[in-house]
Amino acid sequence: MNTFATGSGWWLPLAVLGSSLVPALVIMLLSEQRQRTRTALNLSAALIKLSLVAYMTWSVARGNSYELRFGMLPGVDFVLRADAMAMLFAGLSAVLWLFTTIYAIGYLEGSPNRSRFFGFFSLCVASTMGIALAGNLVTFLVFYELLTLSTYPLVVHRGTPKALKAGRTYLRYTIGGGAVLLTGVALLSMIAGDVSFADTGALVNLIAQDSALLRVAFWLLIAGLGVKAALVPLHGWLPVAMVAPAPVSALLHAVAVVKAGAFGIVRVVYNVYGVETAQLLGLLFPLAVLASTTIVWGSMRALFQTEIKKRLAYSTVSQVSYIALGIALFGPWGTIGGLAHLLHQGLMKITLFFCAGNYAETLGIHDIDELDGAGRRMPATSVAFTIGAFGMIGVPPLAGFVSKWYLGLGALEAGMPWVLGVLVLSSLLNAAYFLPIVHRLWFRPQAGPWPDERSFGKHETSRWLLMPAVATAVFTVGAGVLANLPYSPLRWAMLVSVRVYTQ
Amino acid sequence: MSAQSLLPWMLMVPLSWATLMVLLAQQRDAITRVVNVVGALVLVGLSVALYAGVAQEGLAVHALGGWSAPLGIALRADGLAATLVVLTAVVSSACGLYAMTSERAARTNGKSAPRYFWPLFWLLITALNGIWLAGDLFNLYVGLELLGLSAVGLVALGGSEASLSSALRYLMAALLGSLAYLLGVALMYAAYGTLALPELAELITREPMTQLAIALMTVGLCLKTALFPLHGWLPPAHGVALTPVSAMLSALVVKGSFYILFRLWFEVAPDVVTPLAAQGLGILGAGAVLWGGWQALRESSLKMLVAHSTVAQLGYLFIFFPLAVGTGATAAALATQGMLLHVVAHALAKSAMFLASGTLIASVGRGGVADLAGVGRHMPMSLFAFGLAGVSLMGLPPSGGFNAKWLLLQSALASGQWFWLLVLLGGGLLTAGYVFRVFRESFLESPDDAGQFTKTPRAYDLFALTLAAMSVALGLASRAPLRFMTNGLAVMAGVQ
Amino acid sequence: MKRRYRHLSAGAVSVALGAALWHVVRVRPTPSVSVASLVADALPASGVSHNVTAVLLNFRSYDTLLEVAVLLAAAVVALALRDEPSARSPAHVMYVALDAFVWRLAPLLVLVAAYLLWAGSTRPGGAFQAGSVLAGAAVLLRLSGLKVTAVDHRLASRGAMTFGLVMFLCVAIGTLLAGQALLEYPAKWAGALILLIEAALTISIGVVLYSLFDNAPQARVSDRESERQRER
Amino acid sequence: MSADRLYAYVGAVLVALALYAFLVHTHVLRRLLAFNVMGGGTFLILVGLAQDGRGPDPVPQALVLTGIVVAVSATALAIILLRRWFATSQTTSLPEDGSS
Repeated sequence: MNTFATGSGWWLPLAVLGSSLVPALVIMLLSEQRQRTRTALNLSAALIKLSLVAYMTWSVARGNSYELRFGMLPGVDFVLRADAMAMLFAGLSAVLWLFTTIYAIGYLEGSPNRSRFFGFFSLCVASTMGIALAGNLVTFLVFYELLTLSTYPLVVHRGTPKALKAGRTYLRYTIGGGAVLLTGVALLSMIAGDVSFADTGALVNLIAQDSALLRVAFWLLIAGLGVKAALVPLHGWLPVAMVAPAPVSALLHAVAVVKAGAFGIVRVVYNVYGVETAQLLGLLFPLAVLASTTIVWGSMRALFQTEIKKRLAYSTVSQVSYIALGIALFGPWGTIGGLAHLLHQGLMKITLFFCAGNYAETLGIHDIDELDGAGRRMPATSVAFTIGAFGMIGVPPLAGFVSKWYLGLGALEAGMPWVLGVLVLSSLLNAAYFLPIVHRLWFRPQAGPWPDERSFGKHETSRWLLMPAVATAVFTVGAGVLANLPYSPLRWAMLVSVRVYTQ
Repeated sequence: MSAQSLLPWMLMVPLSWATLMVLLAQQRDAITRVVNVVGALVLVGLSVALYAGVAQEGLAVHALGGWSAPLGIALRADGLAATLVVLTAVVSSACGLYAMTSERAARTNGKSAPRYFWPLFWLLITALNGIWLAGDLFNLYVGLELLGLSAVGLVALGGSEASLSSALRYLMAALLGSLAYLLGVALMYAAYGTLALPELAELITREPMTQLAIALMTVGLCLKTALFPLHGWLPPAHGVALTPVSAMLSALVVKGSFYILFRLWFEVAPDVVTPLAAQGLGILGAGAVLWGGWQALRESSLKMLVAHSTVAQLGYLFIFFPLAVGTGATAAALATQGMLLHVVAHALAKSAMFLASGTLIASVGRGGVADLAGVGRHMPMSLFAFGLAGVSLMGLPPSGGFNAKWLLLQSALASGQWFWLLVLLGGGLLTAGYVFRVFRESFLESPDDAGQFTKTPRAYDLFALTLAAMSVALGLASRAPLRFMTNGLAVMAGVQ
Repeated sequence: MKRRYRHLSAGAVSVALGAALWHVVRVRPTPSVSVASLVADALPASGVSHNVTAVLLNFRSYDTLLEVAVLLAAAVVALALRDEPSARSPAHVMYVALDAFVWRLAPLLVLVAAYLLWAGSTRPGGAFQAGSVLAGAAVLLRLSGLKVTAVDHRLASRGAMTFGLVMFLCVAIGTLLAGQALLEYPAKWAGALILLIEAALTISIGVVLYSLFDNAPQARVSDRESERQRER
Repeated sequence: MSADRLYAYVGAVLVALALYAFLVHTHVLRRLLAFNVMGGGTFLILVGLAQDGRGPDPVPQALVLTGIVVAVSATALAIILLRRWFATSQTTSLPEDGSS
């Protein structure tokens, strides 16, 4: 295996990575005052990345694939490969990153340390792209840990003792999880050599002699990934990290960190072990149970939160486990449901976080009971919030409904009817903690002056903050209503599912 | 110029520069600066040429004085030695340029830079190259002494009371270590009649005099490599010395004696050393990892924290022994590759971290970790360099440190020794503990930090960043350098 | 560590080492390689007739080169830590007998040093022994109060200190440039080159050893004590 | 029991005694003296063992010469550091050993 980069069109994955690595370094060096250049650099990087990813998605759908491979370690290659599964997550990240960048530029207007912020911000998107495009387990691990390093400075960006304490908890979880994941990857690599995502099912012939080790390795991997995917015992860092600025919490909960964990679990179950091997080893059922408990536990805790962002955080804990649940349901429908939810949840949750950020930024609202009558004061933001909330509950024809529908089908097909009960129960709980907020927004009169109102002339809030929220709300509706269009999230999930099961 | 003819220049150049620097000690700053820069360039150029030469021609041997081995002394350069020579050239050039910049900065604001820094600097490089390329046991002793004395001299140049006491303590430890080593050499010569390493490797048999000799040499070299519990002299010496000096001490000087230990155990006397002894070294290494990490967590001064981190990171090197002695061929090969990569990655990362810490302290004015509050806003690039170096030390990808930890993990799993797996992971978490402790202090926005940071030369960040970036870049492409470093080593024979 | 505990552990370690050495020394080693015979065979080509000097300055001359560098390292640190001129007190020890003899003895000592240097090629002797005698003479002169020029930061003294190493390097680099191996003297010049190096080394070693004595910081307690009192 | 073997035995005893002194004493000058005695013992072993029953061998004698010069320079450096340390701190032992 020569060490020079090989594979067809190897420069494309590199270009996608470079489109955020290079700006990251350049922005780090920019002095604080160069505000315009920094914004231009950010936006152009996001747009270039979006176009590259769109082109790759289009050509991957036509069957060809792109691969960059060179020797990183004795016996281990550094591989970036653009296959259907990779473009699923890369597409989501590229789209939502554009909106988060716009939102962050508006949100951080005039605050200190922005060069540092946007430097690590682009580094974070580079690691997310790396996670999406990783072609084998070790490359995935490299970018998975790079994500931890690039998100820590964002969590502690404000520099207040409270933020630093949150950062410390965040680190304790993620670095610990990383060490567990490393052990799992090392163990698996010792058993099966360089574990590539391309030849799934390679482990099936290893079941005979060391099935016990395979099980141990699986649960080590799931534990390591479970930290970022916020599975129940390992979700503690998520609510605490809410102290970070709004674009960071949107980024952590909708796009990067949480999804990286979920995507990792998808990769492990489908590409590392292969669904049949996982079923043979009896790993899927416990995973389904774990995901279900997280779903219910997350929703229960969300009920009792008084702060908007804390409630959204616990809602994320439960929603991400839908993806894990979908994967654990053996059969194509469950997969489609899980993968579709990976995209839909991203769209819906980021809308909710943008709106929460708008409320905090323009009216100084942090608690739910301060939201009375906000609908009248900020109509567009509140409409977006309502769409997001209904989507999360699973009200048709929004995106949330589509993925829950397929999850239901998958549950029946996999012969686990109790999962249907879990889905229904969690939808009810979602309604229980979202509807009161929507009610306060529209049907409650404004009770006294807003805590810290900032006027933006005739607009309800700054354009930079409003446009992303509305756009993602429109996308949520689109993903639901136009689910059958060729490049909709659902169709792409189906395409991936077909490739997974026919391989 | 074939590799074989390049070998002696690797020693003649630094030695001549050392002599030149003694003669130029009183000259104006400009002349010494030019001479030093030229020296650094020549050194790096020659070492890269040697690297390329050895890559083409394989093992290069230069019989000194024209006398073949048992009578005369031979200089030998295999892949490992060539890599370490290049590493020495790169790290010492960066530290030298840093020292030059700080000398100029000290002169501009009136303070006097320590005199006679440069002769000792070049003598240190001579000693290091002498050790990497030596093919003779007694020649290694003289190299060790030259290394020890010039290092002690550089520590003593600090001028403060603390630097004198740590220099004295360092000298005491170094002298005891060298004497133990010399006693071992005496016994080996008595038993086999020759001092040349290749001859010894063939003649050596497992008998009491040899075992005692190897044991004495091991104790001496462990004392000079500051292996736990013999590490007492290292933290004060590295913590108190001038910034570029502590960078070179931690990155290169302690590796010299370890390199000799590796050659002894695996090239000269592989069948004399017992797995039991290797487990003993491994346990002491584990102790170093945990004790050093614990000390670094509780240390209040920044440079002492980094010095304790050296003690901890050296522990990883000693965990290599139980993984390589008495285990299968693949486990030994993986462990060797992991250890050698750790030597290189740690040298780059630790020197970057020391240089970055020195810059931060110079800017803040006080050496405490707690005093770093708000430095993140004024010195972003030094903090970034510190961070990059921290990534490699923690063994987080993508970095050389990660690859080394990965290979050691694979070796622990392949040889079924789970205990070392836990130590490696625990060490990584401890390192993360004290690296992020520094970050937590420097990210803190202290309201009253209105410009009490003094301006430091921008070049400082350049050197720290280059070294840290090299350590991270090593993480992406360490297969080729590793293959080059390990071919021809006896321990890799089973796998190649 | 409590004092008693320290004694016990030190005692144990030393006894163990002593016993191990004693046990090992009892058996007579029978090495298969005899470098002594190799030295004897190669002696004629070494340029000197005394085998130890041949080993020191021809067969293992690289060791000697590094060793001179070690000496230079110590001398440089001595210079760096040297007291400022103001603080140096004339170490004048009043011994009448010493004064009477020393200025007669000095030329004799220089003669002995020269002889030792010359004898080195045929009998035990050479640069180090000659250098030490020279340094001894200088120390005697210094102690008897005679004005001996200090080895300080002046170029002259630094030149004298490095003269030996410079000559050695010139010869070494010369052999390299001539296409030979490092320190491989041409056969017919070997003796002359060795003598040249030895002579240069004698001077340098004398100066270095004297500077190690002369530059040692004067431990005058008086003003140091008052200074530390003010500090506390 | 040839004369050389006797040197080796004496060397072994010297090394053991000197090691004890080096570890026990806290006064740096005493430790330096112990270091020199241990050096002497090592040289005795080096020459004694190497020449035991094989007649005079120039190589160990040359090594001893080099060793002596190295020991001299190390001792000189230690004394210079000690006197500078004594000048500034008025104690003759290292801080952690306590004054004795």
